[in-house]
Amino acid sequence: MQYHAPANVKDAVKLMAGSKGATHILAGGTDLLVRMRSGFAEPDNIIDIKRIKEMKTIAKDGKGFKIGAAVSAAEMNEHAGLSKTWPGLVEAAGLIGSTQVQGRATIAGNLCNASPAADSVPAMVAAGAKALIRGPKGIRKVPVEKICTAPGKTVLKKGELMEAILVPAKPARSGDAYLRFIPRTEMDIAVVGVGICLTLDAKGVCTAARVSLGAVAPTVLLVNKAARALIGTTVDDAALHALSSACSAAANPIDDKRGTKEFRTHIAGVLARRAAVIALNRAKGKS
Amino acid sequence: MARVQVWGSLKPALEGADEITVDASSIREVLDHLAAHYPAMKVAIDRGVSISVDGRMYANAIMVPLQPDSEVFVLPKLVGG
Amino acid sequence: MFQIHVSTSINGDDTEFSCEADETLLDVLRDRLGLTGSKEGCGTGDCGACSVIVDGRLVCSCLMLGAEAEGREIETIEGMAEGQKLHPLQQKFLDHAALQCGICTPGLLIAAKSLLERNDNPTEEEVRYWIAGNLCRCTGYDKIVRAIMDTAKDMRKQAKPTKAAARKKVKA
Amino acid sequence: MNFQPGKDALKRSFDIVGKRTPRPDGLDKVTGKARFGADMTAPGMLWGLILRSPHAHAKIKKIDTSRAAAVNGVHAIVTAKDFGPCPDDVLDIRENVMAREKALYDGHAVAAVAATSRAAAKQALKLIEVDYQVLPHVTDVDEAMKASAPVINSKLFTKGLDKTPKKASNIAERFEFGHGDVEKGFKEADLVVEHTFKTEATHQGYIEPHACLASMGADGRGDIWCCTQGHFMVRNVCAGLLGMDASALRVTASEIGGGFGGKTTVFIEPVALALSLKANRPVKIVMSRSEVLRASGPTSSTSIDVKIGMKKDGTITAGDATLRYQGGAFPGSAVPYGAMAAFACYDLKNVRAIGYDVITNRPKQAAYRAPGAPMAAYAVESVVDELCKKLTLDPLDVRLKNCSTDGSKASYGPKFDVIGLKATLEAAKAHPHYKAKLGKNQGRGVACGFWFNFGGETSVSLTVNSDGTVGLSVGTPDIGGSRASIGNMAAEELGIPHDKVRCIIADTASLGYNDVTDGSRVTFASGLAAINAARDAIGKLCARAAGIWDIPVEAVTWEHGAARPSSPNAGKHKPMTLAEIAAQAGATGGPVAGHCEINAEGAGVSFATHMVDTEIDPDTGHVKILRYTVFQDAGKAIHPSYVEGQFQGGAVQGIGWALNEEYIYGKDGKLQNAGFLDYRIPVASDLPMIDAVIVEVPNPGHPYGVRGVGETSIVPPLAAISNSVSSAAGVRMTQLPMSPPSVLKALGRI
Repeated sequence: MQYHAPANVKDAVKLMAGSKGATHILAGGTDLLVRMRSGFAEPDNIIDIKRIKEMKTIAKDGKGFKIGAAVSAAEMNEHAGLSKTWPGLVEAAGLIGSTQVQGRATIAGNLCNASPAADSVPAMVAAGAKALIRGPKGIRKVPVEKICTAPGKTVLKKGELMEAILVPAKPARSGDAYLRFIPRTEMDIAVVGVGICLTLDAKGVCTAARVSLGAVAPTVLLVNKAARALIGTTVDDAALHALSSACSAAANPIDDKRGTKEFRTHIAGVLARRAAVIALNRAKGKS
Repeated sequence: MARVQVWGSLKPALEGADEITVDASSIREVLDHLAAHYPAMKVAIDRGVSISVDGRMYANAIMVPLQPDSEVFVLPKLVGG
Repeated sequence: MFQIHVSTSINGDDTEFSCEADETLLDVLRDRLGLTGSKEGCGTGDCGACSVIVDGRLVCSCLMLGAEAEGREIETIEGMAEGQKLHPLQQKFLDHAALQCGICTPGLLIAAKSLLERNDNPTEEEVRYWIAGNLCRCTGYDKIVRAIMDTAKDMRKQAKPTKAAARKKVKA
Repeated sequence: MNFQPGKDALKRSFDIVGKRTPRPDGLDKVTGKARFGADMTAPGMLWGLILRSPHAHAKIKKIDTSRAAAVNGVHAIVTAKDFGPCPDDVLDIRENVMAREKALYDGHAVAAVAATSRAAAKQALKLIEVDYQVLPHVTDVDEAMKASAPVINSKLFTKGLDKTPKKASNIAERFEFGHGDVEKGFKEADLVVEHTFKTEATHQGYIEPHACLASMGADGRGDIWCCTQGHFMVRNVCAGLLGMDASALRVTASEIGGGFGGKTTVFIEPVALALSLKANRPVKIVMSRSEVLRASGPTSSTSIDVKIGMKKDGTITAGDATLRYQGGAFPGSAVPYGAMAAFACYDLKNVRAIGYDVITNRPKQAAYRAPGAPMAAYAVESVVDELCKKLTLDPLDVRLKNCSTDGSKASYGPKFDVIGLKATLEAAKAHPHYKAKLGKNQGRGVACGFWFNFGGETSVSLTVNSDGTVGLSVGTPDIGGSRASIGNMAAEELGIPHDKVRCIIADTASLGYNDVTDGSRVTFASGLAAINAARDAIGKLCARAAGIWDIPVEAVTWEHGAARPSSPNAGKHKPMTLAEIAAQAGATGGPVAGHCEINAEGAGVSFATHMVDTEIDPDTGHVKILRYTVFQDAGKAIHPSYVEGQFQGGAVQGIGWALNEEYIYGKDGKLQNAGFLDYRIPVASDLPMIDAVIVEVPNPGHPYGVRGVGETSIVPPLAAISNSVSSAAGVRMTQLPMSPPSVLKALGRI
């Protein structure tokens, strides 16, 4: 196995294109090194992107943010502007693993790992984030919900690498939130995750919403039915009830060591309701 | 005469008896008596047993003296964490 | 596999080593540099026994490649005391009997150090969440949390007079 | 001047005992200097790795190691063939450390490699070709008992029945304990409650994986460095398996990163020794976490029926339990201790406990803190709680009414000596926790627990140095601070400052035999032996003083660290301190030392009462521990900090067992959660502070009144938490762990 630590994106892309055998990007490494240890991943090349300055930076991108693919969850949490604008997204990133893992794990890596239970992904989807992908043929921007095609599978082609996550500007009177359920209080993989972002008009009527579910299907879901349950309402109890049912209905989970089918289906509804209330308060400028 | 009771999985080895009295002045004499008269007990004793004499537990200690009216229990060998 | 030559700083000492590309920093510390104070409890970032500080950031050394250490500044348990003088956290762990078997102790001390460097007045809840990635099976965490809170208290006490002194300077 | 049980006065004042002194190994452990199992290396050392069965149950038809042997850097490969004939008492261990005809569980060792690097060993493992014939498997205890279950061991015929059956089965043994007539007792009851309970297997979860460094010379002599609860046990078992003389093998106990019973047997040590013998080089083996979970010694999973009858006034008229424990692929589950401990907290006229020892395709269970007792107490204390609720009686009053006291006939036969259960119940009743208000979705649970505690074979050696300091060698590995408490007892007896005594764990060549650190025996037994060794040395010190003063030794007594004439007519002599006598030791007959080799008797049983408040989230089934208080009889707390530590640690392991820890086997018989990510032990943020109340009812069997405290603390939590959750949820929980899905199901929400 060979280890490379390119100093700029161009070199990284060149390495990706030129590399033979299994080539893995090393961002935080909190998934990759675990897979290497257990023998699930046996890379021939590892490309460490943490030495690439722009990939280690959170930059203003128009009115939104460009979060470099090597930016750790801890660095996101310490970025005042990002935390103020997208608290739900930052909190979601802040739920990945332990404090130690926070110091390394990245949301781009969380996305590329393509686990349906990834904590930051439903939050990114709710926020309408896009992934900036660079390859031999240049760059393309792909909505986060379109990145994963199956557990462990993404739309990235050979030679392509994810350079950054683009988070849009947040409309006025909007709020986002992410909640996940785990058996303990820390250190577990999400049994269910719900990301919600909603926008209100001056009268407090919901004009736009995005609702995303994690760990209840092979990939993270964007649930339009659930969003429609909120749009046009003041997010009152009836709307929350409809939201809750829509999320449970959209859930198509499996039984596994982390939770049963019926448990996940039920929890999806419960968490959606709770997350919506947090997002609503944030949209109203409370909390 | 010491009153000897055999418990747990050893019970059937006593061939139905709930309690036997043994003329013994030490744990060793009790075990020798059991081994001599109850073949199944010999196997168990060789595997190791715990003995309680008047409420105090003894692990493979055979020289412990008995009082004439001592209450002796032969129990499965104990292990701990 | 050819080995990679790495120059780094460990507990303030310039250190060079060669390692395989797939070797973790923990393996390098323990097997190549003889720094066995960092422990491996799981090798998958779930127990925190291998915690070290890299460029001021708390990480699991089992989740970092040795090759990544190039040019970094690494702090391990072996560098926590200054010569004979224990770090206040080390002393408080002893005073509070915050260890039984001691296998998780180096990782917990490093994690606690990194917390108190950021926040010298953590609530009990903040302490508990910060060290949630450091498993301890002996103590039930009670005495560990008390030791960390008590250390923070002392640090604040010691911090105050210096602030006061600073204010005096301004007046003068 | 050995201690005579019961003869020594318990009411005495102490100078050091009971004080919170610094622990001797503390500094090394906070600075990273302490050397644990994996921290040792040797010149020319090889790395050993073990190949493990991917099948729950399979015939091993052929093992081809030729391609592995060809890997550059590989110096030795061993399989079952390399373990020859051995004594009967280690036959099961031989098969457990290296599978022979069959792989009996997912993770069962089938071969091992030693190579110059981990990478080379890893590569070689991949090249070992094992030809398996997969067999039907069974991992659930109730399934394994069915006549239709695949028979794991065709030579296993149930013991303990009136007639030994003709047909082999997975039921190894049947046990029965009790007295009186339970049927008659149930007739006398106003209310009889019966439930069936199930508990999943848990793991001790010590953070330090098993690790050892074995070095075997061409002269047939070897050394092992390993983390173990009993290095003398390691020596005897390994010598037995490798056909060595005990004297040819020296075992040194490293610092041990937790054991809780899981390190009272061997897994990798004989394998490393066999590899070292073949390679003629030192071999180090360190288990990975997944190996620890798949292939060390978790607890039994259990299935238990309990039936108890009670009168309206709270009097228990009869208790009956049937306990089914699976202990993995070999006989020897902890069910006898479960059956003996089940009703030990109650003074009953009519009581019966029947136990079944069952084998399954799981790793051979090892001891875990009061082995077998927590599950039994969980079932019994749950039913008692149910009876109290149905009869609207206070659960502490009912326990006070029925609890075992001094002289009670224990449910397992013998009469109790002086015991402290009642004292823990009274302390619980008087504690503010019991009166604290509870909110919505909150519940309070109480439960009691019992453990036997052991003495056992123990050797201690004490040397008086010429400068008046003392070296103390004990042979019981220190898993929780025992060097501090044992050293303090020796210092107390000698009358010198605690920091003048250095207590170490001596290797197997330097000290007489010691049983393993188990059964909460160390502070009791090694402490007792240390006190006796000190008294032995004191006798010699007094004799030296008598010689110097030229008076008969009978005329010399030892007080406050000095020899003194026992009476004025013994002559006027200035007391001589230990240091003064030690300085003249050479001139007065040579070095002074004391020692003690005993089979320690008179270990006092220990009881505890736990009280816990929980809150459940009715929408998610999540359980939060709000408040937890432990009341336990320590006899005499030698070092209160470490007694509290044992109480708190046991309680929290119980919390994990009750809420989230479990072995999850798939339909394929493979362990699904072999890592700390999904084997969920409690993390700091899951917990409140754990209040530890030390109750002291001295044990007449120890000069200072010590009782073991290590194990009892894990017996009540399962029941206390289940009782708390049951009252918060308004339904009786009958399965562990009470994970969110199971709580939500019990609430009827899914």
